[in-house]
Amino acid sequence: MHKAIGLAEAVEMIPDGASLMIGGFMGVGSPHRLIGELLRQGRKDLTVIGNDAARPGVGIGRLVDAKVVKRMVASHIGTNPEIGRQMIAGETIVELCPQGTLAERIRAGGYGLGGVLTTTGIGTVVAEGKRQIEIEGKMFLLELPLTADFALIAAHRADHIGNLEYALTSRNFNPIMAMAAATVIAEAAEIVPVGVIPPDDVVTPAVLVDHLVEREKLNGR
Amino acid sequence: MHKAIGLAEAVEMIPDGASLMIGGFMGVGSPHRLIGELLRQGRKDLTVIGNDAARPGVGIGRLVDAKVVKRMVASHIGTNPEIGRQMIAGETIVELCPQGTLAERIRAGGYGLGGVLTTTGIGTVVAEGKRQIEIEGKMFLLELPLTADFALIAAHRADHIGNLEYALTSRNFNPIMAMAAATVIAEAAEIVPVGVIPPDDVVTPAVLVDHLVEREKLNGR
Amino acid sequence: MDAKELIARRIALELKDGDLVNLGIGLPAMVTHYLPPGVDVFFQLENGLIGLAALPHPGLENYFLGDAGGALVGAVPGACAFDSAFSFGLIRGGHVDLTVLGGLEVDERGLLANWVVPGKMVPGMGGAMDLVTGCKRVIVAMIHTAKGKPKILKQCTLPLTSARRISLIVTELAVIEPTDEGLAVRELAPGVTVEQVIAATDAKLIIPSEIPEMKLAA
Amino acid sequence: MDAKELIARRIALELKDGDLVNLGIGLPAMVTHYLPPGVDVFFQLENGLIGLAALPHPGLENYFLGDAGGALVGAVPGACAFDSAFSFGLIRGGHVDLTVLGGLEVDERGLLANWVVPGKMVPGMGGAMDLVTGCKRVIVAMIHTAKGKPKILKQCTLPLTSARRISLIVTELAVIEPTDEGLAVRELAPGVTVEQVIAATDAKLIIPSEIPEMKLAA
Repeated sequence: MHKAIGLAEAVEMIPDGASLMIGGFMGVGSPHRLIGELLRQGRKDLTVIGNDAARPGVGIGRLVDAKVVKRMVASHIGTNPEIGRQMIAGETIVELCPQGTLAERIRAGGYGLGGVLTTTGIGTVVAEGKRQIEIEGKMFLLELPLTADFALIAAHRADHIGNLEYALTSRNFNPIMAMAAATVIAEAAEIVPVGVIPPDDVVTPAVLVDHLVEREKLNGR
Repeated sequence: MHKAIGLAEAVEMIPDGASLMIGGFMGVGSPHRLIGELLRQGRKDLTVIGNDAARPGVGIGRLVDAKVVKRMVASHIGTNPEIGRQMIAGETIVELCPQGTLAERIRAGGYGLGGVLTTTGIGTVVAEGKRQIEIEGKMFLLELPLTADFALIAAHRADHIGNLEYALTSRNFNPIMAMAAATVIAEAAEIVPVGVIPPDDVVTPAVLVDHLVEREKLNGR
Repeated sequence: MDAKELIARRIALELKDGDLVNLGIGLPAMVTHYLPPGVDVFFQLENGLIGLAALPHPGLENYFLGDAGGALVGAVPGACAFDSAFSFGLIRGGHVDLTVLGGLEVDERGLLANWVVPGKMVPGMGGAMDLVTGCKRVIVAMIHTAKGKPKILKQCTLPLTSARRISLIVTELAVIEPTDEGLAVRELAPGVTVEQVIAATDAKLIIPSEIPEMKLAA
Repeated sequence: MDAKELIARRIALELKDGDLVNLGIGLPAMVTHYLPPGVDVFFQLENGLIGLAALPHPGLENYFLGDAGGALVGAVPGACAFDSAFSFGLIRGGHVDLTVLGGLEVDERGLLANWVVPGKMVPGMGGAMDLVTGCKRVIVAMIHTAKGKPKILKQCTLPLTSARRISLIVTELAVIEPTDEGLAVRELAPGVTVEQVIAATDAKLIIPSEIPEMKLAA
């Protein structure tokens, strides 16, 4: 059960053209080291599933700056003018999805469910081309599950076997993405021995984490 | 935001014939004081939604012993011969539901979803009379959301405004039930001031808890 | 008092003790400044928190605690953190008592458009569609007109945010309630006449014989 | 060695280091006693835990920590607790590598019946339908016959647990793998002949020309 992996080695597993779920909300709770290493290694043509495109220079926005996002599924891109420009210029494809629907689609992908039945989006452009199903006299939109090749997630603390704990609003999409990707790579602000994180505080169990990125060197140690 | 309520007063809100979601799994994590008070007040004709009927004398099993469960939705009743007897005698109606489906149906009820699309139960008696929906070439069973008049839930710790924290396997159905009932009544093994439970440890936020049962008197204090 | 402050002060009166409230960014967020005394509400951040608070002091930020706009914020004692699926379970399951959002257009049916201007501004709906579809009450806080043009129209020209009718429109001129019969003028801002409201509106308005003056939080 | 111990020792060899494993109550739970050295697995309790452990000493029970049968149990360092929806997300989402369950009947298609005997025993399916439908691998651990009657049949007579084919049957006589072509005998228990297996089985069996002896964990 040896999961520790160097940052470079972790990102080397990800090929050009891969689909990535990337945790975080406007950069809060995003895997900043993994994003930086994707850029350093020059990975390109990526499909990114994430809540937003953050801002230029921040989180997923750094991938946008480098023009390596071929396709993005997100709920919001308005804070990043560069992805708006790329979209209008036809350089990037953006699929917009209501935030709650995005969360449930990712969860459905990880939970083995066939889809999400929601009223959000009915009567709007979001419903165009999608099936609607009447249940007990009420119409629901059928939204399909999302999965990805990799989930790149960020935790506040990890233990040595890969149990993850999150802090405050940095939890956001990370735990559901950890269920929905073929390979899950996690980075953590702090790494502690097994048993330090109590069972009730573990949000993502170690069994879901395929690779845990080695800690960053600090002050030469 | 005064939520504290006496045990008797809490149960007086529940009429005969009410539908109750009751947390717990084989009695672990069940609201034992609320169940005892339902019995003391002689409430009857109840619809109970819960994972199991526990054992005679334990948890939901005590309601079964007293013959006050008119209808039960559960995943398992085999450990309680008395409910089996009542079912065969036609005194109680039992609707059996796969455990994962039961959890998702309760969650769907609380999350405003139209239903659950699952492969569990397809090709079995569970699928009889239910709609099946083909999604991308695969068949899924449509299972309907569950809601109730009341959720009776048990927490390990509550704070003064009703934030709830659970311990180990006593979490089970409690958090999802707290989303799915019109009125939520919680009891807790321990009650602490606001701020004692850190935000990341709160599993059920105070806004979902309508009434928090006063603590039990211990050693006359 | 400027127009936005007036709107925020009026909406503050709609918050009830114990409510779970989700405020949009900008004008809606100003409502927090005018909460009446004795009214304790929980503010939700859809990115995963109940219990938003302002930072007491710059320099005390925590990089794991941001609002939906990405600004670093504070939290009250008794706050609760959760993931995005749970956050929208609260919203879509009807557990949020009130949301206050900005608006680009509202029409006679009480339908809101506030997330996209095709060809110009494509920010994405974020949580807006979920909030308008799922919250118990939806209040639109907006300046009555944009560059002199009415924003309250017979029918929205922009893509809708939801097929669900909103609960109330509060502008610097009036409080307007969408009903089965149409848009009813419920209150007028101090010094504003009903004629002014009609002139600034492109939708048919229901005008009761007596319209009280807008109440405002201190 | 009794029949159940033999079955448990054989199944123990199917567990791989790092696996997430869910064991049914009774015979399947015996597998924990025979884990080969160097194989560290996580045991899931569907009632909400990864990291089940036996209690080190009676008197140390915690009333908030039980197994799916309601018995009070222990937990390993590094355990993780969660609610029922998450627990079955693990199961239905294919995150559980292996489940070992008891069986009442298995048929030529590899379909399992193990949750109800109409008119006699109506325990309910609990998590069985989810486990058989969702886990990566499903092993049925059972005594080959019941009161002398075969339990491996042409077609199940009892209500099915799932329409999904199980991965492996392990009995005290043989290891049998359901395949597209039918039930293939993969291993024979020590001292057991293929004729004995055929005689104790009501389903057609595929008999390879050479069948190795069943391997057993120490």
